Amino acid sequence: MTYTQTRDSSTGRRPDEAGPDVDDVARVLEPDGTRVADATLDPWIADLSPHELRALHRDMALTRRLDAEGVALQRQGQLALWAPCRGQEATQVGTAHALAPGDFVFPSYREHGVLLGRGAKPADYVLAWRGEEHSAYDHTTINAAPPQIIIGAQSLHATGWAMGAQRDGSTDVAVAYYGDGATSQGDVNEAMVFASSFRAPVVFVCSNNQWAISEPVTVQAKYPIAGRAPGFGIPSMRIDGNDALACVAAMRWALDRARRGEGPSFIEAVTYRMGPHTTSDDPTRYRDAGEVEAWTRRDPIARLEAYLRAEGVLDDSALDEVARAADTLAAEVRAACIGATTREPATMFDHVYAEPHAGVERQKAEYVEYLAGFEK
Amino acid sequence: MTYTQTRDSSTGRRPDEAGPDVDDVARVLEPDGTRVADATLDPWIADLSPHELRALHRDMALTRRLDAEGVALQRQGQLALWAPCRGQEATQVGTAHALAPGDFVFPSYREHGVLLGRGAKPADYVLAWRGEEHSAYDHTTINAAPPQIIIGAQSLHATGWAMGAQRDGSTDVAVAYYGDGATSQGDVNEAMVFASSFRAPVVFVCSNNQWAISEPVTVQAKYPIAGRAPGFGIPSMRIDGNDALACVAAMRWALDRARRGEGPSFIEAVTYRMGPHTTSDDPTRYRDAGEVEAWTRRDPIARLEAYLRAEGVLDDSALDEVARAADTLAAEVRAACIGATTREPATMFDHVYAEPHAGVERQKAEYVEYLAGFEK
Amino acid sequence: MTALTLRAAVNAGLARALEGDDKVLLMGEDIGKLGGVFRVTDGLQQRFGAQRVIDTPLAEAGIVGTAVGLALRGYRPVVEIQFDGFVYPAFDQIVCQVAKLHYRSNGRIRMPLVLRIPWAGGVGAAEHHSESPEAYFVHTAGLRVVAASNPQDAYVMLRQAVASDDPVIFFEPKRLYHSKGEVDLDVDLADAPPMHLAHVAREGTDATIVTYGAQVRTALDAALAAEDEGVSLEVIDLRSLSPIDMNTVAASVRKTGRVVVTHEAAREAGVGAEIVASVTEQCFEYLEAPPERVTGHDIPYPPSKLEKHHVPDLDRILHAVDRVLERGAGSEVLS
Amino acid sequence: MTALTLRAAVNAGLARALEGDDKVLLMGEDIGKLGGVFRVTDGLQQRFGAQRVIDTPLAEAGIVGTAVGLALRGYRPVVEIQFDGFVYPAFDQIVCQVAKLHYRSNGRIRMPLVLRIPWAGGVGAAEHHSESPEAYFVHTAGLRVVAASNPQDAYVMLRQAVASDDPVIFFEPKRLYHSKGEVDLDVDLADAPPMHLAHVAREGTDATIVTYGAQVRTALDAALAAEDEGVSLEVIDLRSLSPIDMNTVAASVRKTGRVVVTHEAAREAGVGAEIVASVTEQCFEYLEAPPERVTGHDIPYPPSKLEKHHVPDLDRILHAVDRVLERGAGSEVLS
Ligand SMILES: Cc1ncc(C[n+]2csc(CCOP(=O)(O)OP(=O)(O)O)c2C)c(N)n1
Ligand SMILES: Cc1ncc(C[n+]2csc(CCOP(=O)(O)OP(=O)(O)O)c2C)c(N)n1
Ligand SMILES: [Mg+2]
Ligand SMILES: [Mg+2]
Repeated sequence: MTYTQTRDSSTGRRPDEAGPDVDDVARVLEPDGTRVADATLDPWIADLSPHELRALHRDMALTRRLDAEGVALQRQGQLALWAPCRGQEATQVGTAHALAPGDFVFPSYREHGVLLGRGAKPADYVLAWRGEEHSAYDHTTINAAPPQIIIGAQSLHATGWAMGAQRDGSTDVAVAYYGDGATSQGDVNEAMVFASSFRAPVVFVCSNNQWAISEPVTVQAKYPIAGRAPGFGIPSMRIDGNDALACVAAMRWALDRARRGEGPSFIEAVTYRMGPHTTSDDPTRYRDAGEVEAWTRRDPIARLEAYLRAEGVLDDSALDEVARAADTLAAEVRAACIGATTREPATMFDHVYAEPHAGVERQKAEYVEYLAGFEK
Repeated sequence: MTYTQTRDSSTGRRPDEAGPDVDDVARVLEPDGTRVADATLDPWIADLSPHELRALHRDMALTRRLDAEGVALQRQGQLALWAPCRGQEATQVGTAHALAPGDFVFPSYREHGVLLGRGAKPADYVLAWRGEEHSAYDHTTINAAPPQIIIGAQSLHATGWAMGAQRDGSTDVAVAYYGDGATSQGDVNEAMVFASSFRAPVVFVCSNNQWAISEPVTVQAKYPIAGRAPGFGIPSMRIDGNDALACVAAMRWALDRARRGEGPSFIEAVTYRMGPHTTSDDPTRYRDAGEVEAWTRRDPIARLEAYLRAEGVLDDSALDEVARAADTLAAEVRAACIGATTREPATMFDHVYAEPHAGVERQKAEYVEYLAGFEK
Repeated sequence: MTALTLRAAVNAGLARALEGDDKVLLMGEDIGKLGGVFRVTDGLQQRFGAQRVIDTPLAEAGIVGTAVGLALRGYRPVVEIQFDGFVYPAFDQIVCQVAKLHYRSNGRIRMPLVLRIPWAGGVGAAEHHSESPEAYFVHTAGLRVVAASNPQDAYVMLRQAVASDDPVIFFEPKRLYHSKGEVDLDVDLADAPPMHLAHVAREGTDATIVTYGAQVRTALDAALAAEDEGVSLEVIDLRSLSPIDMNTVAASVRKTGRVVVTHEAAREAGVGAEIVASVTEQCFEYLEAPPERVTGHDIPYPPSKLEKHHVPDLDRILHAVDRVLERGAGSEVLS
Repeated sequence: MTALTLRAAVNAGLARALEGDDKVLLMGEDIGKLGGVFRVTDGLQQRFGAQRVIDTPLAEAGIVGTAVGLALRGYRPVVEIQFDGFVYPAFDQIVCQVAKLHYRSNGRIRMPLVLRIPWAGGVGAAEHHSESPEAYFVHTAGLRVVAASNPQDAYVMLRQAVASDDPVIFFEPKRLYHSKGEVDLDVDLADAPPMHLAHVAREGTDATIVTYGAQVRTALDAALAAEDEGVSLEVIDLRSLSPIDMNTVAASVRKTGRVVVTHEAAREAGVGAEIVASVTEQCFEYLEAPPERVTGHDIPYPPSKLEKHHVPDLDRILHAVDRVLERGAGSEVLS
């Protein structure tokens, strides 16, 4: 029995150094917003109401505005750093929209749209990037773990959480979000092993935004990333991550499998990081303007907008309202950021341990006393 | 584009909790020694001469005898531990026979037949198990790295070595040997990522002996392990690991790909660990006698012997000669073991560093002086 | 009271923890049907089921990482790392996640996770099976680290570790697994000495030996031998390595004025360095001789035939006692 | 002599190493076209090609593990770990393989591997980007550990590290990347002080400050401030943390009788503990006051807005100097 290299199933072509074809994806919206049929995806979004469609669009627009505000705040010295998500709104918001309240997400640092979808408050987006906190929000109110910086580590946390949900007999699902670069990490692969072995109700969402800082995805994978999961016994979909409807559909498919006890699923959302890796990064050093330009024509928001306008679901006044809401959110985020005060230094000794710890308490007392010495 | 779960390609059956079918493998020798055709494997072994076939059989018989001696020496208190390889001789010897002298193997602790195939000396098998050395042999004389105990770690070493061979413009190939359990480790998956990304001339040989200590392979993988590599862009074969000819053939296929610059390959050799995990293990605690019994009927040596006898390549006198050679090897191993002397304690401070290190030298001097104090 | 081996004491502690709280889970390689390679979890899967006593895939980062997720979902995972030397693949998850999630989340997330590690050498094992990695964890803020030296402590401290809302690295000295001691299985945890306190295992007046784990036994043997020579040694079993109960240590050193620290781990930046540094800082005026460290050498663990020269024994401890007592050549305890 | 930043000095050292030996390779994440997130490898891929300056997949165990294999094949890989906090996924490969293969093979295998780590805090970075993991490696036999504190050392020690047949963990203080100093690019390595020797960065008579990395700068600033108060501080830049050049440290302490050790890493079982313990053991009769440690607290690295309270600064060092000088409330250096 011989297994051969993954082939691009639609074309039969063997991927080469150029990397997998970004158009070899499942989608229901063409880049220009034309609705096309996809037998796998369509059933999952047949019931989407105009209200839901507008909410999806609105959250994407809000995410973009929020992201722009993050960049601006960093440029103005209000944030130490920001990781822009421009271009990835459909993946983030689309998948988040499919979730139930009891589901729990394990995001990376770039998933602003996921947090928005989960109901984050304005301060939640910025306090960590400002350096005030390691993690700003209460994980229990938005059912989201602190954003993970150690690439791929959260894939295991999600799998473990899912094993717990399974033991509780609940239908809650865990979702791990990570990038294309993360797929090279041992943790991400071990997560597939554990998830498969225990049939854990977890969804792996890989936002393949074509870049891991300066490394093109071909450094990690010359073949479609979605082709890996099946080898671990995990069905996967490779979707157009700039097609919000495809993202909702794929996520519903995966969540449904999980809730029915079928175990893990894997979604590769093919998208693009339009901005720099972070505000510290200079992408002109490693990628062509032409590439960025080409992806502009696949913009996820313009695409959904075109479709919804054509369908009569969205009009100018609705768009104005969205723009106003976006500005309001941005203003709130800005206010939460600029208004943030830095904690008392002594608080840095808190929560090292949940229970009393003589060593930390002594160091805290000593440091407080030391600081008091300056006030004399 | 949707990827579905790996299916057993020959039967179309979706593997279930029972695990992948051990007979869904490529083979050219039936368990009873009947030669069957396999279009993929046959070309690679068409040229095997009677002389080579006898050498293959002989090395397998020697491996078995050597292994029995290891167990006996442990029972007699001459070795601290031994990891038996009985049942896995075809995988180990068959793959090793396909190697060129310049190739370099990265074995785990159980690959006695691979070491034999590489030309190990009697002492090479036992000094580490006796506790005299961490690694007994000179890696340069048999082109084998020290046996690896950290599960899976050597897969990365092999990949790196292969990247070096590639840079040297040589046709040398690296081979990593590991077990079914090892496939769950992050390292083993990262090795596939690196090997694929750099098209490194490395062969991964997974001896799926159905068990990782007490854990059946289904804890690691409910689907054929060979199904994983293709997702990483690495072609793989799932072969009958108790069919020595299939092992030679698969290995030649993989080595040839590597030498032609086609990059890595993966071989899952489906075999069985007939003995305990190590001499410290008691497999009756976790597996049925019936299972072991069933695998007895797939014995790799009996199988090859039956075939070679039927072909007229092996007769009683040749077998007698092999038995004598095996006894000689066993006696040499025993002598090397029993005759071993423990190094001077002070040597334990040597080779911590390759260059002078004041700290270790001071500790050595102090300890030597301390020991001298007892002699007064 | 029941006479139990240390191994059986841990087993009993695990059983009690599983009985007492549905959220307690065991995870590890071969801990199910086999009962672990040391049989510490013997019978537990049979009794509590495969959903609570979980044979995991062979991947330590995976085990610890999924345990983190289970803790986030409200479980209290007790992980077995098969041998000391196999904890390193999980190091990233331990240092960056287990140790830091409580802090990262400003106390909102709790990590009540226990990592049980069969630990250290002296059992004739192969490479990587005799490691003493405790200093790595002691140096990592956010972790608690404890080491049992006898069956009673193993039983009580294991239960305390499971009950703790902090992550605990729980070291079980392999070479004491078979040693027996009296265990009070019905001990009230509230009455038992808390896990973070050291224990004066033997009182003495001439010098203090500070140690933990299997070395406590060796130190007590040394104290017994010294007694024959008229030297009275106090032996402190640290029990907890993070935090270290310096009050107990300092009180002893202030009394004896002399201190020997012994452990099996390497010397350089080991736990012994911390003890000597802290003792010096806190008991400077009381010290009558420079402290001594008797440790494993700064070498990788040697082949087992040589390990008796690596793991500090009674003679090496007494040799150091001689030095802190500044005894001349004619009057060694050692002789 | 040329004025270079520490970053440019490392870049120059790498270029020289690549020029001098075909077997030298660079490996890491984003080190190619981008030149690394700190631009330390700027221009090197363009100059030496992608076969020698290798952008690797995003997996630290993979990078170090393949570097081990390359070393086995005769190469001398110089690995960049992107930030201090991302070295942990490679910990198993470092501790069990890089550190032990020479020993395991009885000296037959050499591991001439350098792990460059942009290191420590004070730059306003996010979590995991300001770690000081050096003690883990110092405690690991088989590794050499060095830390540069200025451009000249960075250049020379990097080249010495690449030339060494032992594995070297090479720490580059991030907050000094942009600080300039004179570098002799044509230095003869044979004439340069060997990497394992400490350097008396400033002579003094009243107390010794022992430190390394970016803290050397802070200690020198403290010494300057103390001078104004008539206090003469000797500052020792350890440079090498494994081995530690205790001869230089002890000679200084025997002279001054007082010692303050400072580093950014956590205190418990840190490098400072080793220094204090060794000083006490070796200079007991010379010590006129208990040694002091001024370190990062035993907490995870705090959010960056609070880091100035975590990384020891001039004031905290001088405060400790006051204590070792046993100066009364009226006469603090600090005032
Ligand atoms: C273990 C680890 N190694 C390295 C890094 C540094 N790093 C931060 S983001 C990043 C690239 C991640 O790429 P990808 O997974 O594709 O996610 P993206 O940033 O594109 O969303 C790297 C290398 C890290 N955070 N953690
Ligand atoms: C990192 C690590 N974890 C755990 C172990 C303990 N251990 C030794 S062998 C083994 C099972 C290995 O199974 P497999 O990979 O199938 O190889 P086999 O022993 O069957 O040849 C385990 C868990 C180890 N050696 N290294
Ligand atoms: Mg990416
Ligand atoms: Mg196996």
